[in-house]
Amino acid sequence: MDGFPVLLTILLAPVVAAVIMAFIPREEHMLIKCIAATGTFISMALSLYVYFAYDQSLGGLQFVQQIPWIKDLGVTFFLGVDGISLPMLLLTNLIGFSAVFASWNVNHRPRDFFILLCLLIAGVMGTFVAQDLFIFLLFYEVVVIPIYILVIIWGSTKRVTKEYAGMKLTIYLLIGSAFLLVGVIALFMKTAAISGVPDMSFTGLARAAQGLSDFDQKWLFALMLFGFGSLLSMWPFHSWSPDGYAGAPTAVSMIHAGVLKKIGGYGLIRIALYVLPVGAKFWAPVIAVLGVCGVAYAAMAALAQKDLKYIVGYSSVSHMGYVLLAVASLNVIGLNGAVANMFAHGIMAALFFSTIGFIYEKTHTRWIPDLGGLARQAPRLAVAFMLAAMASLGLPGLVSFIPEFTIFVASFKVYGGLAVVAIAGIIITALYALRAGANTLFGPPRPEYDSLRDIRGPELVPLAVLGTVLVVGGILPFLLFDMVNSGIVPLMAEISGALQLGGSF
Amino acid sequence: MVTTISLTHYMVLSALLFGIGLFGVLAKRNAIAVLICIELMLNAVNINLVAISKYITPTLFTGQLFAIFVITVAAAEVGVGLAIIIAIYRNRVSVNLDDFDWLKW
Amino acid sequence: MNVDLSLLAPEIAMAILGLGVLILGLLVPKGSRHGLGWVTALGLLGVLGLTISGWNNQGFLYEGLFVVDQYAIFFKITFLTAAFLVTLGCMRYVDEMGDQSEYYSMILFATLGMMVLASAGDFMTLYLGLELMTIAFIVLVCFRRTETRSVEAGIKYILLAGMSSAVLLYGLSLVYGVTGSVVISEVGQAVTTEPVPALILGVAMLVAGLGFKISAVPFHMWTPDVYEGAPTPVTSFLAVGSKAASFAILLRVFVAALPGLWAHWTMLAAILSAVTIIVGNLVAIPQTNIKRLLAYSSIAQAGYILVGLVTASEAGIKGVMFYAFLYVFATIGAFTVAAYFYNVTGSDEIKDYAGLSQRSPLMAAVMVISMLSMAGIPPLAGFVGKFYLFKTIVDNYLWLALIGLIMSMVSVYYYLRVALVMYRDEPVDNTPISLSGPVALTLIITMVATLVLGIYPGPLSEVVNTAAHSFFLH
Amino acid sequence: MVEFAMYHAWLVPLLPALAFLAIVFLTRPWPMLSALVAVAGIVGAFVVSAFAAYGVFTNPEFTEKPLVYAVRWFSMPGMQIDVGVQLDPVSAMMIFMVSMVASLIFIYAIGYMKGDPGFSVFFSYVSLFAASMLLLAISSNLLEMFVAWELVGLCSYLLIGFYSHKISAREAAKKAFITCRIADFGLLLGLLSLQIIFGTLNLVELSEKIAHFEQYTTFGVLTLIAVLVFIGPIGKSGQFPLHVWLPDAMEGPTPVSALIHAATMVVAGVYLVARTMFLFHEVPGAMELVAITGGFTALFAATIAVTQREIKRILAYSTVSQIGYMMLALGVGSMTASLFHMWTHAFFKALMFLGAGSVLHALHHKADVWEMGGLIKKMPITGWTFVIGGLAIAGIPPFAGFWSKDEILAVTLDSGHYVLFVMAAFTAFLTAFYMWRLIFLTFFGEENPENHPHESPPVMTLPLIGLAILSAVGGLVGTPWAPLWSEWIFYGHPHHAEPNYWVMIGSIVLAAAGIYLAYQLYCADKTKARAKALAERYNHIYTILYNKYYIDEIYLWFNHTIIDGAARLFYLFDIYVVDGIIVNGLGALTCLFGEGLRVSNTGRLQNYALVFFLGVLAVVVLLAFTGPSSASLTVGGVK
Repeated sequence: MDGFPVLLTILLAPVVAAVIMAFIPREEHMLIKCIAATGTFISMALSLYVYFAYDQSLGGLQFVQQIPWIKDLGVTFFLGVDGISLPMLLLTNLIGFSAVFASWNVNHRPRDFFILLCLLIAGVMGTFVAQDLFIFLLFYEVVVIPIYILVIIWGSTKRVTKEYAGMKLTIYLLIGSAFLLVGVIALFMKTAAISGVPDMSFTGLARAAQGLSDFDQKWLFALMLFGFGSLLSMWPFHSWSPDGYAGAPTAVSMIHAGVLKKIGGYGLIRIALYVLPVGAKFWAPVIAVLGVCGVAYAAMAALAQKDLKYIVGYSSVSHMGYVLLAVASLNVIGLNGAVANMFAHGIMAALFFSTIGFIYEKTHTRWIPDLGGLARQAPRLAVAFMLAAMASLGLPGLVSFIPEFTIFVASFKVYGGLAVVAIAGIIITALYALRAGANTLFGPPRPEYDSLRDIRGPELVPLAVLGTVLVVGGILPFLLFDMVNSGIVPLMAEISGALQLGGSF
Repeated sequence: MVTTISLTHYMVLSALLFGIGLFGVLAKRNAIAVLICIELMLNAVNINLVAISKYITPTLFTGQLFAIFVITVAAAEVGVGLAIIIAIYRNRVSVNLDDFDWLKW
Repeated sequence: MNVDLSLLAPEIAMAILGLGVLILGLLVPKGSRHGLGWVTALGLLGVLGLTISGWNNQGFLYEGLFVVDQYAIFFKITFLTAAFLVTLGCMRYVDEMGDQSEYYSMILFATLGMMVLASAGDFMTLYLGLELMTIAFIVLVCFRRTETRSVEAGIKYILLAGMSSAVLLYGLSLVYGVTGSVVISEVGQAVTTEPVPALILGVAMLVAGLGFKISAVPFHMWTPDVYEGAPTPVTSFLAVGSKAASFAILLRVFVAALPGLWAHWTMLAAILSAVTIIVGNLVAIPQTNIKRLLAYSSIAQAGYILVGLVTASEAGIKGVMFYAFLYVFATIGAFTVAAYFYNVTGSDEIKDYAGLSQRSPLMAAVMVISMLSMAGIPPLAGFVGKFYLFKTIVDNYLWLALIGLIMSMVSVYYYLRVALVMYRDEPVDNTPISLSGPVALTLIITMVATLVLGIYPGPLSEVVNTAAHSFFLH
Repeated sequence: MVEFAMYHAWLVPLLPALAFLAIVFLTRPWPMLSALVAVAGIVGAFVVSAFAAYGVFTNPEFTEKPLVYAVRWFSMPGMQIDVGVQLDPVSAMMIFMVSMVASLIFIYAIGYMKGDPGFSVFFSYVSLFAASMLLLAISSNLLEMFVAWELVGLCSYLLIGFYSHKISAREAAKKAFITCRIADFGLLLGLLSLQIIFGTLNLVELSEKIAHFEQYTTFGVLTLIAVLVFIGPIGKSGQFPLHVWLPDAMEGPTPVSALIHAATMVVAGVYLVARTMFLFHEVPGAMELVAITGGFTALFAATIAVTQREIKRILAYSTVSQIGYMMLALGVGSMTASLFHMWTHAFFKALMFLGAGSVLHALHHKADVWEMGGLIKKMPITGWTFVIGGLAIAGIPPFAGFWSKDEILAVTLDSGHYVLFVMAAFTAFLTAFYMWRLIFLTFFGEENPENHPHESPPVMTLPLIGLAILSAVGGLVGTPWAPLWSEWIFYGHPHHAEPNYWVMIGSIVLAAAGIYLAYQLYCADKTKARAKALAERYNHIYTILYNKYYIDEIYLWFNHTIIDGAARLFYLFDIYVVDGIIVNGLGALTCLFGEGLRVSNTGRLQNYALVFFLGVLAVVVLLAFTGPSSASLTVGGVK
């Protein structure tokens, strides 16, 4: 089965589904949804197969596929997965599959909705599978337009109009990616000058980048940090995240919070850290401070929210603060924690957004004071909400505790006092997660929601898929950690030379 | 103390002529006057070309050849220019350039 | 002195085609003038084939007066594709205007002017080609005599173009005066690194004259009004053909004729390009008319292409040629949609584009794809073009790269505002717009080209490499 | 079977967990079936733990080297965490006690919860709680214990908020979870520092490493770690600063109060300190802190309990006080006394809670003690079992409470903490007083006409009887003359405190005095005039005690004004400064520039021409002056 291009099929399954849907008449709602579901299901099943077929002892890139693309730029259509990108790929497909079912009740122009959704999923998957910087950038920005159109048509206008949210989401991330692009082009030109032959693959760039002067590595890393940081909603560049998610429809906020934000983290580790270790070492304290700022600031802001989506929006900014802190610790444990936490947070955010989406669909409001006592009327929805809330506050036994613990161990060793502030974040996270959970689910049931129909049938899929991953990941963390470890250890080995700070202890 | 006419004299003449033409283009309100001034500027260039051809490259006739081309093209341009001015007059019953500001911002 | 006429084959064929269309227009009765569009289109296709077949035979005519190298041939291919797409895409628009024969012949003569300009080896051919193109465009701009906006654009264009060509000529004469020769290669040897004030004034005037043509910022004031006033097919051809031709000659003049002064005009080119990008994008934000918006966006595109001139290296030239080629498809796609929409609804206001995605998904898709390609969003060709362009200047003009890319992301703002209107709003009357054959064909060609060049630019970049290399050969 | 039980001790937490899963996924619609599954699960766990305990207690070699077997949970270079079972007398005793008490309470709950719509949901939560508590008891790794610790916190949140339609229950549940979460923050910091300094969280390895640790680093670090770890038990076991959640946790159903807030969860803190005694033992400073906290909490809670009116609230404060005793015993260094008191306390406190439950069940949830009276006639079994419990807690021999409390007083005296001894003795007196005040007010005196009590069904009274027997007999395990208990459970080396007769007599006298005072005030004169007069005379003291020293109000105020205020401040800062000025500001600025430049196109042709020539001039200037060597303007020959 090794000849069969697995990665390409995973990547193209949703695209093929989108193309098929384009030819189906507009009114066939059910058929369209089934095609979208099968498309995403195929890529999910295949990525699960790849996840378990990946030989961790061997490590390094597997399921590799390389097609020469642009000779004079040294670009090759280079697909491959390793310990770091495989969990992310699996995460994308899991969330993509549940996002299709989370938007099962979309009846306003469903065909366009599902075509754009499938393109979005394929685009996001591409970034994790691409091992070539140019192809990575290709996928990195290709998702921007489907998201914009999805938000302006199916979004929701609350504190800000959905047009404003869509535009802010798009322009903010594009400006970030403009800086990243300049960094990438400068990096490409400098490494091509050093190594003579232009080569865009990560490994090639990393080898050539060793020749870069320290000053170059520093300002190149700064540009990349700005680009990936703004996507990872690093503290000063986070203001797109709450408005963007509040304005976006459920499926888009699921995928955006669940996966797109992780491209920033993945990019930071795979490109910025791997190719420019000296720059990383120089900027590490700054990232740590901004990360911790993000954790405390966003957690406090989430405490003052009354709209459910804003709470999860700010909480995702806070969780990404942890990832930044972990990356800034620059040691094996920290990076393991970072990648695992990105996976865990992705699952949690997706489940949270899908539940809030269902609550919004059934009660037509996300305003906490208007909600209350849903546990009586919709027990399954309450279970989903509680599971997501508990995962978000890092309850042990669910997938997000061990990664957070790992991050705390790593950052506590390297940044003592700073890490204590981040760890104190778990209290504030508990406060707002519980307050959201308690005020919407418990308390006296409200008569106007008595006619409310609990989630059943296709609407249960997000809870089932994401819920099981949450629990299984929590009880058996070695499934996730061995994979991530097999990706991080070789990476750290290569760059530990340049990183005297915080070698793996 | 008779000073022979050297190249700089011609250059100064053509520069002056060019300046007058330029002033005409910028200041005159009448479309036809502006058109004439553009022709003035083109003739200034002709003087320049012919003078350079005589003083700098006496053996070759490139400058003069160029001047002939300029004259022919200028003629074509005036032809089209006048046609347009007539068309715009028929349309707006005025040739004052300040009136033609419908297309703005 | 045997003149190898085969080099001139494309130009000769073009002249014959132009005159032929003019004469045919007289013979054919008024009713069946529609056929002329197809004659022109097929003729152009033939000439295109001829040019491509002559890809390898390069050479000089009249001691350097007329240079036919792969650089020129590549630009000729660009002009011919642009002309072909414009005629094909806007046949219905032209039929509604009537007297097609004059229109098509002018288009052909304008293309001929561009081809001459691309192969100009000396200042005289440069001037001739430039004027042939400009005068043909002047006639095209005020083609709708009855409509005041078109005529007003015409008057503005002729006066300003006349003035700019006067300035250009004065510059040429000064350069001729200082170097004593008109042939570009000889001028190149004569110009030393120690410029004389007259030479500086001459070069400045040259910059102004050509800057007018490519609508670089200080000289761009005419572009929005003329683009808005002129009939849409003419605007699209003007935006693509005239700009690409002017860039062709700009490169020849500056890189081949004035390499000695490279140190002086490189910073000038960088500042000009930065200012053009900034003004072009900023003023496009508040626009409400689609043609005026596309006018300012084409000014911004000129700014991006100018970036290629800054380093004046082979990579720079390659960036310019690559971007010029894919810019053809993006602009013509957008303008054809605007033209056809004008035919159906008679309005160019952006707010009337409401719900276009439901009335005609193809038109909406092509408009969005063309615009985003201009903005440089990855899967589309614009991204690769910008990558090539900014690749050259990243080493010592990082600030220009930053400005360029940030401004192109700002440009996404006003492009997406159009997409917003097209996709989110409900159409006023949602009668679906049926596309006639040729228009649909053009739209599909432009869309496919933009997508393919964006995803798989390999082959085109090979061709452009050889063309850019040939520029320095002779 | 004993061998099997010892080597398969992981079954103990697994059975209730399987019961939880079975109820949630399979037997939810059939209440009785899910109840049976839950009871089967816990009784199974009890049987296995009984055999395991028997196995551990019969052969002595387990006291030196505990039986540990573990499996790799997850590992990476620099950190290896494995999950497993550690069987030694302490954990054996714990799982035996927890599973026994839990089984009785499960049976009781079947009767108590009959007819409640969330019947099977209740049993699923309770089974999950039992599973996590047992996991906490036998875990071999501090991280595994932390995981169980938090799961127990989650179950207490769900169970306290079981009557979720009541706002008070919802708030109480939230308060419980947040307070435990704050405590867990400290515990987590402790665990992190242990992991970083010693590289492992495995109990056995840690004890060896800490034993010879002080050679190469300062003492300060270890004290800090010990204090941080101790913060966890302060929250979980309701010690002084973080005790506020325990009394409010009475909102949950009574079996929950009995199980969680008397017998098992609240003692988890004591168990953790006992488990990490190798750490506390090295650090005398931390031992002092534990002792003082324990002693003070005991006295503090007892004073509040004296004035409370609700039956369950009195019992709650009594629990806080008794745990204070256990902490005091640990603080003075005697793990034997502390765990012995935990053993006996579990029985009589669970008994009293269940008794209170059957009283509430009978009086349809009217909780105020002053409105009850003379219930013993109508509810003889509940009444007399409650009396046995009262005797046990007051410390009247031969009941269980006497032996354990006496041993704590003796140990405190031996260790030289005289002030703490006096406080403990006075607390013993107060305990006797408020407990018997409760008994006299509810069970004796004349009946209140409104309520017409009836005896609870056998399914509730049988566990009461069972627990009564245990509270009577349970103490005999560790009498000074037959010190079985101290052979099994000790830290370092078993030491047998020779019976201190003076302390015994003293505690009996104190207990009797307490009971007599209660009798005089609340049972002798029917009108209870003297009690009310006493209350008026010391009115301000009474109100302070009744309002629990206003600590709740302080915490609520802190929560609302400071935390919510700061949150609102951050949010407003975010909207108006970070988002408003920087982001939207920049956007508006660009549009403003666009608008400004746009107006420059006046549409008039001459203006364009003018701009054209200004452009030419600008280009000339730029060309002349930006060259590498600013071209010296040689005015000279044109050539």
